[in-house]
Amino acid sequence: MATITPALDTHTHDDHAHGHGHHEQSFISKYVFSTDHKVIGIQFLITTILMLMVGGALALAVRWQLAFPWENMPIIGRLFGLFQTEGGQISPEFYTMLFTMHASVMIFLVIIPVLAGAFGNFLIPLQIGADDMAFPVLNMLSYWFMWPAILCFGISFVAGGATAGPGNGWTSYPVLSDIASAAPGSGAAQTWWLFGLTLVGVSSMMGSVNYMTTIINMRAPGMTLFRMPLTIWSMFITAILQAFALPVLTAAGFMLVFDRLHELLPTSIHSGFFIPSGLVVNNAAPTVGGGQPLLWQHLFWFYSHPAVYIMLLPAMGMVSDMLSCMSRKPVFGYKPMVYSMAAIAGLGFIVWGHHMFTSGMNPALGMTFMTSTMMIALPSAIKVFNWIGTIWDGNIQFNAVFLNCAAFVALFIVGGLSGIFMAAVPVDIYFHDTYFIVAHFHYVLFGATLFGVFAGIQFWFPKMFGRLMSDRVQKVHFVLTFIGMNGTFFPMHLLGIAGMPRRYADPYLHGYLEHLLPMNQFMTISAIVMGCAQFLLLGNFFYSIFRGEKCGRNPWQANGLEWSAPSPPGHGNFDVPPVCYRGPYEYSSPEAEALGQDFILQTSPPPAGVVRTAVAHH
Amino acid sequence: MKKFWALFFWFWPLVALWLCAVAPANNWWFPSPPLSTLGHQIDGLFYLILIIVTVTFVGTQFALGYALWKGAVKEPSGKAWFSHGSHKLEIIWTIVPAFILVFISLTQLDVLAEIRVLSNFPKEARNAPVAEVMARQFEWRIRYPKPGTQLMTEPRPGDLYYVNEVHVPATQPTMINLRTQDVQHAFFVPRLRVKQDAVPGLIIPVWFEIEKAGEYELLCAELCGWGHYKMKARIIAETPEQVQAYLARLEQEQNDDGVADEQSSQ
Amino acid sequence: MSDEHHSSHHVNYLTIFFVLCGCTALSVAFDVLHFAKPVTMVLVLAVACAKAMCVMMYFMHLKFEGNWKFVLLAPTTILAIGLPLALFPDIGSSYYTPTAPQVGVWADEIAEYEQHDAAEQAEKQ
Amino acid sequence: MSHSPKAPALRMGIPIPNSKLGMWLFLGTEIMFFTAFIGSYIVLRLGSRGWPTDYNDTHINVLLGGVNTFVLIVSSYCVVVAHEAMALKNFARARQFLWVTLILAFVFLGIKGVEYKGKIDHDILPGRIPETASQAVKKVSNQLEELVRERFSRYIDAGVVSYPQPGDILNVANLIREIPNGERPNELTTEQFEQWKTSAAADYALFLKWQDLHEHVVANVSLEYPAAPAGFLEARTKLKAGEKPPEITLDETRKRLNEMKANEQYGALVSAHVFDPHPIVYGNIFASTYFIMTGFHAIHVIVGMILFIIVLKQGSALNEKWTDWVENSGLYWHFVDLVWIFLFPMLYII
Ligand code: HEA
Ligand code: HEA
Ligand code: CUA
Ligand SMILES: [Cu+2]
Repeated sequence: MATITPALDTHTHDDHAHGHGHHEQSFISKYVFSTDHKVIGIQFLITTILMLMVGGALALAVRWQLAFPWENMPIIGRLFGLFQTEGGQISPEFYTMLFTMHASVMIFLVIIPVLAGAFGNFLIPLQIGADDMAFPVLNMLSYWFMWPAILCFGISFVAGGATAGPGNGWTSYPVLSDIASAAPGSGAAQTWWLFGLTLVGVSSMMGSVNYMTTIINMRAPGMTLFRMPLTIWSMFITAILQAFALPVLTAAGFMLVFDRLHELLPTSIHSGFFIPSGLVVNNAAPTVGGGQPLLWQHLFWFYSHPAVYIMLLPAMGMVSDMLSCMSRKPVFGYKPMVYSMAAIAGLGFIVWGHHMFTSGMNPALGMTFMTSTMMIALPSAIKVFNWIGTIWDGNIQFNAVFLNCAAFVALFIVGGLSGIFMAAVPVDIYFHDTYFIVAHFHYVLFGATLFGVFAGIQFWFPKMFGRLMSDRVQKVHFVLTFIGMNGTFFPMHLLGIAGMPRRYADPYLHGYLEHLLPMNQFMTISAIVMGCAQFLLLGNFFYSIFRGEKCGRNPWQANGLEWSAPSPPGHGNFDVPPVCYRGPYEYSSPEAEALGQDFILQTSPPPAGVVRTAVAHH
Repeated sequence: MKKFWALFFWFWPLVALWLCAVAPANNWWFPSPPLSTLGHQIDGLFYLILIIVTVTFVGTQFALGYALWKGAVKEPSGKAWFSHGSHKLEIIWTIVPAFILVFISLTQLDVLAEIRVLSNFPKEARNAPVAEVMARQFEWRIRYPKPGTQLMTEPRPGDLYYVNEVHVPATQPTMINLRTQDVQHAFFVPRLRVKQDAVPGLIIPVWFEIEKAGEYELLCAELCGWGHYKMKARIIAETPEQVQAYLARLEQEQNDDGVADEQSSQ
Repeated sequence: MSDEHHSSHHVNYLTIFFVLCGCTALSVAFDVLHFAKPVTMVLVLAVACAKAMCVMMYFMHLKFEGNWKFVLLAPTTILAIGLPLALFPDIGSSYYTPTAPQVGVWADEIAEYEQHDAAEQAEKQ
Repeated sequence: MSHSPKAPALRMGIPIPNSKLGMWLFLGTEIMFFTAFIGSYIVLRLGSRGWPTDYNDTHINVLLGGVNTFVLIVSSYCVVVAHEAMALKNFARARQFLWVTLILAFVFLGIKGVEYKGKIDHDILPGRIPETASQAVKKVSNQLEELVRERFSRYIDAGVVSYPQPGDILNVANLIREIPNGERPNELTTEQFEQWKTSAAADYALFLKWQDLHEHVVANVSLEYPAAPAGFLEARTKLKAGEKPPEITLDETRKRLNEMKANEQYGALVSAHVFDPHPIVYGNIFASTYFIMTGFHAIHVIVGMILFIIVLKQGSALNEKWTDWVENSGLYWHFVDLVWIFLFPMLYII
């Protein structure tokens, strides 16, 4: 088979059918308050890319402080200087705000919405052959609930005065986050932060019910469960995780809000779920309560551990799709891939305690959580090996999509393996809350998920806009990001081993950490390189929307249903109602060879006679 | 160019390995060898996992790079291997890691029980906590029992107080009671590999046996507000006699600037 | 397609309704009867479960639904039971510093009860 | 839709409409939402050393709860009947039963309101409940202080006395003490001034009562908390110097309060502003869980009512298009009932 360069493909229908869905719609209902899942998906995508910039800028400020403590920040410093009397200098409470908001933005406004919101929305109906989501209006609301959330997070920056943004970490442990006198950022800022969190939760909630309903009930004829692309499986499992885990966080969030009621309203009424009585915080009157702070940690991690898989599984699914396509080979072990995702989700509900190994948790619980955490590496291992098996002896297309996916696998291994150290309780006793943890989760979140997202953006870009992104620019972006990412985060493992605690505004205050300053400076420089590289992505993305090379329906010669729709698909998606005849990964199959190509669309009917059995199967 | 990419994916794990290999020599490793009995066990487990993980890392990254290499050297018209997977392989790569992981878990249990299960604490330490360490924004307040008495959960007259410096005996199991007056903190002594959160509303016993007299830095490892980074304190391990002497000195000092009649009662 | 399955399974809702009312009365009765605490607890919770089953089976038609109900409800139920169970060792059985204000009061109260009990014992003898 | 009705055999998925599937999935999430509250309640209750169950502490009325359970069950029954009627296209009957449901929902909320009022009347509100004797004494003192401040501010507002720091209660009190002996300010008529004079005497007397109590309280509290806040430091130094006013017991406070209430000058005021001291161990966490569970349940009731109101607004135009709507809001309503079925024994009986 010839190497495929993404270009105008000649195999499928022409591009003329595009216009069929054009009803006269106003600009507002078409592009702003649209109920079309594709528009909503793209809205989510663009919003999250912009939020990535915000979160990244905050990260760079964090890095600045760690490399050049208490020195005036160059450009960003002046930006933040607007809010702040110290000029460009970061004060310690400002530092706590920086990493809190960095993590909140990255997790709640970038990773979760880009995976479920952007790709989930865009891909689910297209890949299962539906004309839209089951509940389009709900879908639109799920996007428009993001903005109040962004607004609340935005207000929280300034609500507490110049330097008092929410500063309790994204984990927001009480009692620190519960009592206004505990920290400058625990007042109004924390309240707004909690509102933001709740709104993000509502948005995800609406999305997840919608995704589950759509996937269960709106598949095209012939699209049996085990003919669904792994992307769909991953979205489905992610939606289940969200549906069952998120309400618990929402409930806990309400409890925290009610604990803080007297800081919110002029009343002395407030609950005490997380406040033990008799604490004297910052010389204020002793607390009235009767609750327990560990309750929050349990409820929070009951959500937030499944959430880290919410932040990974969709990327895993998408990468499986892309690796298979770019290797022109079926996914190795499709069913094990599905089962292992399900196992990750199932086990993901019973490992949350591994974030609390040093918290004074009951040791019996500690042992249970350790064992289950170790076990969760098993399905991950299966997936890693199957990805390698998928590439093995494939006809690999070395484009940026593939490279990003390969980086996903490579970096996920690193992040996952560092998880093993932390899963072992005695070792975690040393590593907990050191930079080893920071290294771990940046490898899985940035190294794995974001690289998967970079690949996904380029892969499905043609379907979104009918044009291709420049592969060359994406390759440069890939190299710079990959090097910058490893330069920034790999040394963090060593910092962690050296015992450098996280969330420290100035670690060098402690003698045994002083000599780590040069290494931190190196990491900051790498981070800046990586940050600058993101402008390539940004530029390429927006340039290609208008100027990219035009392409047909199936530029990658892939198999999924989405590739049989026009690029971009009109309202209602498919010009020919799709019927699915086979699994999504029949690359290089004999059937395809018979047609003289190395792919065969899920919709392309088998030779007459076979049709009946294939469809009647259900 | 294709080969370049394959080499790229082979090359960076080598850099990573090299960095780890030179790290200890450059002081980018543990701040010091473990100086407590539990620390030795923890480090032992760390190195055990490190070996397993390094082997896995090298194996998987090599395999990934090799898969790329195979793809890179394939002639452009080459045909991909049409395969939906292999049952046998799936079973192998489920069972082998499963064994390894179960093995890792099992090796942890004893040490965990030793560190955290109160009934496993050395008796002499459990029966006589040397001090109460009370974390507070942003300092550590130490309370020793009045020499010759037991430490009580509630302060007693005659108890001795100090800030940011804990004197404990070396070379014998020692237990402190950890608590916090306000928000959550964590008691972290890197060289001893000790870490325990101080949770509001709980008194948590922590034990360790320091092997060598000396000074150990004590930090806070749980975000507790803007001054989290500066909860700097010291643990001073010395002979029991020296600790006694220290406490006597402390008692002296405390009574000197105390109220006169208290002094006369001594 | 929504109504085909309702008409086919006719349920006498009134019966269910009376069962539910009876159960409620039973719960209140258990409260009035003053059994030992654990007994009351088990009894009323059992009654509550029975009531819940009635509502789910008949009012919510679960009895007549396909197997999807198990797929949906089994994980939910497991999680709903598992969460409190997992919280128990930490929150439900650990406690607080003895210096927390309530603990002192509670200790006093216990002492009072004990005195009271001792006095009663003494009286009997 | 791509899977047009023409090929129903090819329809993938399960044979229930999307809306119903969506509702069931949503109910799954709701179960987890209440699990968090109920689970927290269970473990917090088990973790505490005692839980208020006495009626005098909790003001939880089993009978009211039982009636409310009954009300919800009747309403649930009405919803199924309404849905059955919808399915049989008997829309008038459906509407009747939905109306009954709606009215019962109001009844439920009304009874809930009565219960809440009982708690508010006794100040059984989270964050405000004293848990120990000394906290109860302190609360009396605080409420008296509030009352005194309120009374005193009247003099400032009316210009009877003027003082640059109206919050400085001690100095204001000195001025008020002098009113009966003082000159009449020009703005006031003699008659008015006479009234102020009498009330000044009463308010000053009340002030003295409060101040005495307060001194004892400070002594108590500062003994209890070793590192107490700034205000108490002073008291502590005094204590060290031996100036310790005697500790005051709860009974003594009760006695004083009753005396104050019996006073003919200011007794009515005190009765209106100061709750009887009533310490409840673990009262605050009890009230927190009680209000959050019943509160969120009540919010769900209101949402259900909105769903029914939307149907009922169709009036006689109600038609079979609404069958799914009624079925789904019915499911939701049964869920609300289910939650109550568990809350009732857990909160009211156990
Ligand atoms: C996408 C997000 C993501 C993912 C996928 C993971 C995956 C894993 N995580 Fe991670 N984790 C986070 C995000 C994530 N984590 C975040 C954000 C935090 C910090 C939160 C905070 O405190 O702010 C965290 C913290 C965290 C902790 C708490 C540390 C502490 O605070 O003390 C622990 C402890 O056990 C842990 C463990 C694991 C494990 C065992 C996995 C496993 O799933 C990994 C499994 C994968 C592999 C193991 C690699 C592939 C397998 C093979 C190549 C096979 C062979 C391997 C062996 C035989 C060993 N993580
Ligand atoms: C998806 C999640 C995600 C992502 C992508 C990142 C990305 C990055 N993170 Fe972060 N991080 C977290 C999630 C994430 N992080 C979490 C959860 C925490 C824990 C917080 C806590 O403790 O509570 C954390 C904490 C954290 C710390 C530890 C802080 C501390 O504990 O004291 C550090 C320190 O170096 C850091 C650095 C970085 C860097 C350099 C990047 C880089 O990858 C960023 C690269 C930059 C870009 C991608 C954007 C490019 C933009 C520009 C160049 C901006 C220019 C624009 C303007 C000036 C407007 N992160
Ligand atoms: Cu104390 Cu951090
Ligand atoms: Cu986790």
